[in-house]
This record gives sequence, C-alpha cells and structure tokens, in this order.
Amino acid sequence: MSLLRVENVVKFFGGLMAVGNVSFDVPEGCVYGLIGPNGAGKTTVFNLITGNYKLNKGNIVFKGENITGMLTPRVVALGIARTFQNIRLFSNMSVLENVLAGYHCRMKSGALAAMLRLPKQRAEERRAIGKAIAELRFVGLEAEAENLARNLSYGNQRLLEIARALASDPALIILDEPAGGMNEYETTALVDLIERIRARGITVMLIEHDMSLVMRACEYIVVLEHGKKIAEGSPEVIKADPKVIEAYLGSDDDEI
Amino acid sequence: MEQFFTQLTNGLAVGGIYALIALGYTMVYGVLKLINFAHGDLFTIGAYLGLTLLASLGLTGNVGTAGGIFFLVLMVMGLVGVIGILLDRAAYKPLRTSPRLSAVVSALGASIVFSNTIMLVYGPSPRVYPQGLLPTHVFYVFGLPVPIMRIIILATSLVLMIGLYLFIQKTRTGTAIRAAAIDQGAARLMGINVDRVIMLVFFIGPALGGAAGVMVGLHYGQINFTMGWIYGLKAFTAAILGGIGNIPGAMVGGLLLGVIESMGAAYISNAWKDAIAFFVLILILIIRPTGLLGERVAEKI
Amino acid sequence: MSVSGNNIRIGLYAAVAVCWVAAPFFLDNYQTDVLNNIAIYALLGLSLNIILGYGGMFHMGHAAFFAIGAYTTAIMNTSWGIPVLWLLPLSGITAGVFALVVARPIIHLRGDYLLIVTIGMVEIVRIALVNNIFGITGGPNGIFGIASPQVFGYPINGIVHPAHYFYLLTVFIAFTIAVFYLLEHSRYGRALKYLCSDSVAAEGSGIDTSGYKLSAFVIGAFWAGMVGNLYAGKITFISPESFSFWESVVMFMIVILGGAGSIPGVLLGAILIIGLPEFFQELQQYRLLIFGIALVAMMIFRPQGVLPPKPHTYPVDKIDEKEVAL
Amino acid sequence: MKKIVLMLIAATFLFAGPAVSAETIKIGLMCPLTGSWASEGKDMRQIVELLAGQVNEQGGLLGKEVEIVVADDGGDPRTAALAAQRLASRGIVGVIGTYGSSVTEASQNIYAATNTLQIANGSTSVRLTEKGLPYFFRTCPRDDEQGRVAVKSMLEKGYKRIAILHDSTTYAKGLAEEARGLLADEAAEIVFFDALTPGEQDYTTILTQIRRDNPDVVFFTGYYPEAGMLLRQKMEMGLDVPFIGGDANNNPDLVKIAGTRAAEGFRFLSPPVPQDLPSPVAQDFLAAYIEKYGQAPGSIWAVLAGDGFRVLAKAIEETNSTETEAIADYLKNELQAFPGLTGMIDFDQKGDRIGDVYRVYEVDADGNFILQK
Repeated sequence: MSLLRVENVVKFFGGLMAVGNVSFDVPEGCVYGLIGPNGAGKTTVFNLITGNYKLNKGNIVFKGENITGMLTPRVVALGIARTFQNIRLFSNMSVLENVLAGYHCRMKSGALAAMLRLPKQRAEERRAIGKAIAELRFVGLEAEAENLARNLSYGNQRLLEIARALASDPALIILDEPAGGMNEYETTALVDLIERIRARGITVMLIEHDMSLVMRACEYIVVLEHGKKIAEGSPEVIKADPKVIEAYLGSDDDEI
Repeated sequence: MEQFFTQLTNGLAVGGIYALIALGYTMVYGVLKLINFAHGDLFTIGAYLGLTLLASLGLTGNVGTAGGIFFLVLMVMGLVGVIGILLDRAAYKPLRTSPRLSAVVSALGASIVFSNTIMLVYGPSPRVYPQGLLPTHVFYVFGLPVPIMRIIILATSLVLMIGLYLFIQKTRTGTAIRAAAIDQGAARLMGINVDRVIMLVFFIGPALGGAAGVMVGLHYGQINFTMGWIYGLKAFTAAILGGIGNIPGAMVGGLLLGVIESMGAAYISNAWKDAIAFFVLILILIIRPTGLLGERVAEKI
Repeated sequence: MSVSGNNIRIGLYAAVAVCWVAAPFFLDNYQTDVLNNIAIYALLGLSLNIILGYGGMFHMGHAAFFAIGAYTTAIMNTSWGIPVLWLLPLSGITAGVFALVVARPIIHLRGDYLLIVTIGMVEIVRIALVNNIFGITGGPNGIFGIASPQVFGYPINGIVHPAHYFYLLTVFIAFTIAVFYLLEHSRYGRALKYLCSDSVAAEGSGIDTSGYKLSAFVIGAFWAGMVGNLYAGKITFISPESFSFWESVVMFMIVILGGAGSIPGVLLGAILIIGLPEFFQELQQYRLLIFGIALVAMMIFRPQGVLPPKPHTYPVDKIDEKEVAL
Repeated sequence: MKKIVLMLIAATFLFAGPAVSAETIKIGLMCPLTGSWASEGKDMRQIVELLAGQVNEQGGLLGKEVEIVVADDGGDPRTAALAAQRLASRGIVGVIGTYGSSVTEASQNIYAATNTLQIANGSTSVRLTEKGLPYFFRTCPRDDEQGRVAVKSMLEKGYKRIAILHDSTTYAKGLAEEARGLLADEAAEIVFFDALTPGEQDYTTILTQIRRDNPDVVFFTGYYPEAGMLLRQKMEMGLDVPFIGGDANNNPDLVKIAGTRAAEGFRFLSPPVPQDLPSPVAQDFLAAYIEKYGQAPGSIWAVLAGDGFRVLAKAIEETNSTETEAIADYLKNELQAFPGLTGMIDFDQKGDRIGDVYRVYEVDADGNFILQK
C-alpha cells in the first residue's frame, strides 16, 4: 500500500503553471527521489504536500487520509516532516532548541501547565530533551547541542534540519536538496544517514541535484520537467530514459 | 447631495495634506523598512521654519506672492532635508543592522527631542502665519463652492507625487533607489553607493514633510508644537492604507483616509470620527493584508 | 556565559531585589510612588513582552487591554461594591476575551500592518471610553471613587501609604516574574520564539503559528487586564486620558529599550523609561528633551536593548542516559 | 552594564530628599510645563514667581522667604498624581494648581490624604468641590454657573435654534451638558450637539454640518486654538452664524489664529481679566508683569493661579500660621471681599468662589476683548 499518493495535482502561480497534473505514489518504507532540471516544480510539489502552498486541483492522500488543503502544522502532526532548500533554522537559538521544535507536536503541555510547573509538564520536558539529544546523536551533532544554530557549518546546519524533522517522529521525511553545499565526504555520510533513517521505518522522499547521490540512495525516481512528470522508475530505468537525458541535456547547468 | 459633495471636497482637502506627508513616510520606509515616527515632527519643523523665514526675509515683498511662496517652500524643503540627513546620521544609521524595532524606539526618542526643542525655541503657545498671503478666491463647480487653495494643495500633492514617481521610475538615481529598496546587499554588489542612496532618501522624504508643513501653515494659519504627532500618525495610517513603500499608494491612502474621515464624521458621528477611520482601515487590511496598492509578496520557501 | 558569570549575574539580581524591597524604608511617599509607577509599567512591560518580545509581533496597542481591565474593575467596584482584588481575575478575563475577539481577524497581518492595526485598536477603545460607550464608562470624566483593595481585611491605600501598595505590587511582580520565567522556558515559550525567529520553519516543524500568536495575545491581554485592576485600585480614579496611544508607546519602548524577550531587560526598561523623566523633574520644561536624547543615546549604545535575552541552557547533563531515546 | 544598574540604584536614592528647611515657607505650584497645555503652565509659573518675588521684596511671609516648588503635571492624570505625591512630600504649606479638571482630580485624593491645602485655578468641573474635601479651594468659577450665564446670554439675544459643540474633554463636555440640561426647560431647540477632535487643523467637515442644521448660534465649549480655527474657517466658508464660546477661549491667541476679521463679533464668557478691573491691585500687577515679561499674561487661568497664591499668602499672614487647618478655616470663614486680580474673592464652605464672576466679552473689529456691560 502506498504511504503517500499524489493525484493529478495542479498549481498555478498567477498565470504560470508550476505543476501540471502530476501524480505518483510513494510506497511505504522506500527512498523516493524527485529530480528534474531547475524550475521543474520539484520544491513546489513538496510545498503542496506539506501544505505550504494551496493547490489548484488534485488530491493528496497520506496514510489513506485526504490531506489536500490541510494546514502545515496538521500535516506535520500526521507524520510528514521536511527540510528546506534554503536552510531555515532558528538561527539565534541553540542546536538543542532547534531539535526540540520538531518534537513540539508530540508534546502536550500548554501555557497553563508551564506556568504552574506541573509534574507532568516537567516529565515531558525531560523526555523532550532526551529525545532531542538522541536525534542529535543520530545525525552526529550531539557535541554541538549548546551551540547557537547559526554558528554551525553549512553541512551541519543541513544535518540539524534533518534532526529537527526526525524529532517529530514522522512516517515520511521530505528532504529538499539535503546535499546542497556539502563536500564529497559529507555527501557519502549523508547517503549512510538516509539509509539509517529508512532503517528506522521512515519513508524518505528527496529532491537532489547530485545525481550520484540520487542513484546511490533512491530506489525509485520520478522526473519532472516544466511542471510535468516525464518519467518514473528505478534508477536504472531513469538513467536509460531518452526523455530524461534530453531534459537534462536541454538545460546546461545540470549533469547526469 | 450638495452636502455629500461638499463633504467629499472637505475630505479630499485634508487627504491631500495626509498624502503629502505620507509620501515622505513611504519613501523612507521603502528603502530602509524604517517606521520614522519622527517624520511628523519634521513636518512641524517645516511649518515653524517657514514661519521664521517668512517673517525674517520678507520674501513675499521682494519677489511677489507666488514667487515668494515658491522660494519659501524650496528653502524649507532644503533645510528640513538637511535636518533629515542629520537625523539619520545621529539616530538611525548606528542601528542599521539592529532589530527593526530598535530603530522605532530611536525614532520615538527623536520625535520627543524634536517636539520639545520646538517648544523651547518657539514657546508652547500656538504660532500664526501672516494672513492674506494666499488667494482666497472660490470657484463654483456645479454651484458648489471650491476654494482655490484646496485645488492648489491637491495639485501640489499630485505634482509632487507624480514627480517623485517619475524620478523613482525613470532616472538612473531612481533605479538605484529601487534597487536599494529591494536588496541593499545586492545593490552594493552592483556598484550602487547605497549610503548615498539612503542619504538622498533621507533628504527627499523629510523635504516633502517640510513642504507639507509650510503648506499647512499657509493654508490653516495656526501651527503648534504638538501637531506633528497627530499628522504623523495620520500619514502613517495613510501610507499603510495605500500599501507602505508604494508611492501612488501613499497618495491614494492619504486621499482615501481624508474622505473616510469626513464621511464618517458627516454621516455617522464627529465624536467617533477617528474610531470610524481606524475601523475602516482595519476592515480594509483584513481584506487586503498589504494595503490597497501594496504588492503581495509570496514568500519563497 | 561561564558558571562564575552566571553566579555574578544571579548575585546582582538578588542585590537589586533586596534594594527594591528595602527601598520604601529610605524613601518618602513621592519616591515610593515613583517606584509604584515603575512597578505598574514593569508589569505592563512583562505582559507586552509575551506578545512583542517572545512572539515578535509588532503590537503598539497594549493600553487597550490595560484600559479594559481597569474599567472592568472600576465599573464592577463602584456599581456593585465588589472588592477590588476579587475582580483581579475578572479584569484579566475581560481583557483576554476582548483580545481573543479582536486579534483573531488581524493576527495574520505582518509587521507594520499589525502595528497600525493595534494602534487603531487602542484609539478605538479610547474613543469608545470617551464617548461613554454603553453608558457605563463615565465619558471623559471617567470613573471615580474606586475603593482601595483589601488584603485579609486590611486596606491597602495607594494614596495615603504608597509603601503599602508598593508591597502589594511587589508581590504581584514576583509572582509574574516566576510564572513568566516558567512560561519562557517551556514548550509554550519556545513555540513563540520559534515563530518569532522564522514562522515558515516553525510551521514546517508542526507549530500552529496563528494559534500561538493568538494565545500570546490573550495571555498578554489577560495580564494587562489584571494590571489595570491594580492600577484602578491604586489611583482610585480612572479616565480615558490614562489609556491613550502614548501609554501604549511607553510600554512598547520599555520592552524594546530594555531588551525584547528578556525579563530582567523589561524590568530595567521600566525603571529607565518611567524613572528617568522623574529624575529630570528639576529640569522642568527641559526634562522631556533630555529624556528624548537619553532614549536615542541608549538605543545607539545598546541596539539590542540594554539587557538582551541570554540563551537558555538546558539541563543536558542532568538527563539520564536511559532517557536519551529516539 | 553593572555600572548602569548600580548608577540607577544610586539615582533612585538620590531623589532630592524631603529636606524641610525652617528658613523658607514653601508653596507648591503644580502646572503643565510639558505636553499640550505647556503654554498655560508657563504663564502660571511666571505669574506665581513674579508674585512670590514681590512678597519676598517686602520681607516675605512671617519673616521668612517664600520659595515656590514647581512640579510638572504634564497635563495628564498619571503624571499629575506623581507630581502631587512629589509636592506633598516636600514640606509645602499649600499647593496652587492646576489647569484641567481631570488633571486636578487625579491629584485631589493625594492632597486630601496628606492634609495638603490645594487652590486650583483652571478646574471648573462641578464635582471637584462636591466631594466634601475640606482643604480644596478654587479661584475659578464652576461650570454650572458658566452654563447658566451662557444660556441666559443666548436666550437674551433671542436665539431659538442652538448648536452646541464640544471637544470630548472633561471640561468641555461637562459644560456642553450643563448648557443642554438648562436649555431643556427653555423655549429653544438644540439642533446640533457633537464633538470635534481637538488638535486638528481642518474643521470644515463639522462646519458644513452646522451649516446644514442652520442654527441661530453655535455655543463652542472647547479651547481657544480650536475656536480660532473654527472662526477662521467659518469665514472662509461664508458661513454666517454667530459663535459664543466658553471660558477657555479667553486667550489673545484666539484672535491671532482666527484673524481679526474672522474673530470680530465672537462672544465668550470669562472671569474678568486684570485689564478690565480698575482696582489698583490688578493694575499694579499688570504693570509689573508687562515690565518683567514684556507682554500681558496670555491666559486668565494663569492669573487665577496668581490669585490662588495671593489668598494663600494673605491667609498665612493673617493666621500667622502655616497649619493647613487654620488656613482653610480662615479662607472659608474669615476672608471677605479680598481684592483679587480678577475681582473680589470670597469662598463658600465647599471651597468654591462666591459671586457672579462670569462676564461676557465680545471681540471688536481690532481684535480686542471688550467687556460687555
């Protein structure tokens, strides 16, 4: 059964069609790639899934529930977490606090419980800190817990975003160019991390320009061009697809 | 019906002044994203400087009324523009990289300094412009009286607005200002002297406020040291109503605010006038969150 | 900050607290009353800090909530003789409900647009009070003859004995600081800081930003309403002039000057903004001029506020290894 | 930063202490030196300081020098409450001031609680003396009397359709409502009753409405800056309706703002100004004031503050005491027909000034205020 189903999704910006009638199924437990030249509408598809943008037509179904038009926080609570193409961390807050943000939707204590410092609230705080440390350890940033997020290196900031997303205990994690700005060594570690994420039972979806990473990490790939799906299949199939090759050759700044 | 049109012109007359002050507000905001709460006081300074110059230079005697007023407005614009640049240097420039609200508090401090300085220099009593300088001719349009001064004020606001708009849209310097408004860092990389742009903006904005001050003084006669606060707030409201940072928006917002006020006062209640105006403003912003002509910038995620 | 730095800081706070509590013994009624004014505005600043400091919302209409609390107390006390302190929660609730109703449609406005709307809100409230809305606010005269509050049957008269009121206010401040400190360092306070820092990222992390913004407004308004109650009980006479737009500006300046999001900063901001003009009384008509210059100078000198917030440290080392679990 | 904190703590303790000196007699003056009413406060201070100087030249009071302790009330209630606490803890014999009823009201409780004598000068709201405060006096008359005089004067002129315009301040709305109440029993109709927003420049909207309602007279109960603007714009609009104003219009700046042509024929109520009183006290004061400050005092309310000082000085002399109780008792029971700068002064048991104080003034073609007999 598919975890996420995108059905005939259409999105216009003004008069411009950014996504046109795109459909695909993401099966549970896989690493799923979304590729395409610049401006193909990949990030827009992500933003539609997570509710950052409202779609004009189509349906998005997650775990059998129609999440079309649902607000982002509810989508996250249902189990879709994401990272951003241009890193968006809470830069003046500590690394630990950044991860706590992800766990936020799994906590319950409100303002009143905090003001009264109820035992339940305190226990929950401890649990949250424990969870955050565990996630930082998972991505290898435990030592940086007390640092401010803005003081991390570029690659570590990407890892921190992943840790923050993981802290929300998602069923599906959406990574928007996770290797952007990473060196080769870091990229290799990232492939390993993605594998470990999947080993936790979390389905991974990613947008990436680094084709070697995509081919290594993904089991299934969808290719978009000009907002339309032009191909899908296993990495081997995609590599051989003439339409894909043409799409990439047509644009001069990407390579396959 | 006659009542309605008279109130409409009443509203447009007040709105023209709001628009003129709002132009300066919006100009500074456009480039620096700074809410210059001292702008209203620059307007007051303009009014007082105009009075001083008028009394000491005897301008109207030497070059005729129209010419005298023209020179008077130019001189006040120059002086208030320079004060604007000094204000920027002293109170805002050191806060360029700080949180935006810090500059707001600095602006409020500057506003207190300006209004109290005016009070100490000119005394706390209202001051009065000499009368009879301006034409008092009244036109009749379809039998409705329209004093010529109202036409002059509206025309001046309109001319300044169009001039400013063309300057921003069509000249090289204007392009530099627009570039700096969009992204200062990028503008700098493109070789634009952003500091000069900011200085220019801090000259033009306050200069427009100063011009409005002289016009209020000439037209209404009475000026006082606290008037800048009220006018400043109204102009800020007008600028937001039209979409802050947008030059035609300031004009539309100013005129509309004037009309809303006079219509609200005339047909609902004078005592509730300002409350009605704010209520309409809130309704408009609920429907159009970035003002009437403000662009909705979809945030790139 | 190092451990010793922390200790120095805590020591300093303790010293200031001791000075504060002991101050009335060394001061005359006027000076104590200046402290009372500082206390009232410190409380208002702390309540505004929830909205403006943590939440980062440009809110310049806080006097509206203050006014609603004060008028609730004044009306209920003078009409039905309900003791002032019993009305403390009710004053907060009235202001909170008002905030809920008013803020809901405007909460999505950004930055400067929210600023002008909140200014409009405080002006509408003031004009409504002046025009004797519902026939209960007394119009421009306001309401006089509000009783002094009583604690265990002992009257606390803010006029005859400013020192008595001082301790009432101090107890409330201590309570407020404690509660807001806990709030700041909780899931709730963090959520506000997240949305202030980057609302898109906060939403993407599952934080319902508009819900939190709205609730911050309600909590801030609730507290300001309670301060309104204490203000009415202190001065025993309220009129619309006490709740003008300028009062909102004063609260705004307290938070930003002191350090947005910092409890010690807001307290110091209240001391500076309310205390300095009194300190310059001898200068008579020059006092506001000097105050204005001081304001600009302080902002230039410390653009982030005089005491900006310190990053919070979490008890990471106190977390048991067992609790570190995915 | 620690330095700042420490400095502040030090500063808190450094507020000039309540140094009670036996050498001088301290009299408080509470007046608006900042804010919208700063011009009133400036006049008040100049007059009271002038009079105190004269007393000191003649040897002071009870052989001691008089010292005026000034506190700025900023024209707003909160600042006024602080100013009152400040003066009350400065060992003063009594306090003169202030301008504005709601500002005075905010200070009344504090002076009452500290047994401080207060002589207000520009606070005409009726209820201030209806609270039964034993040590509160005022040299200005009350709004109910003013309302009576205004209504009488309008009816005498035969006006039937009356417009009442106020500015939503305590004073102006109170006076407007007094007049409305009194007119209810008369053969006149109120065709317009509304408020303008003070501090603005353009009142054509409200004047257009007044023209529509076509009254015989407009009673404006607000302050002179707005009155001046109304008169001026009324003329520019060609609206020909007589205006009558309340006592807050007695300020020569009114004519400056309106222009003599527009102001001509404007009538207002006011206690008599020193210029119109033939008494030597008033003439001497006027001469001394003009000599020192170069012009006649702008505001009658400031002159009333001078009268407050003079009755207080008189009471201290006569009772040979600085006790509040004794002075209040003297002012209520013994002071009779004291020659003030604004006419004879007597107080009743409430602390109100007795007698027909109000006069009607009219502006003549040269912009002078002419007392109507």
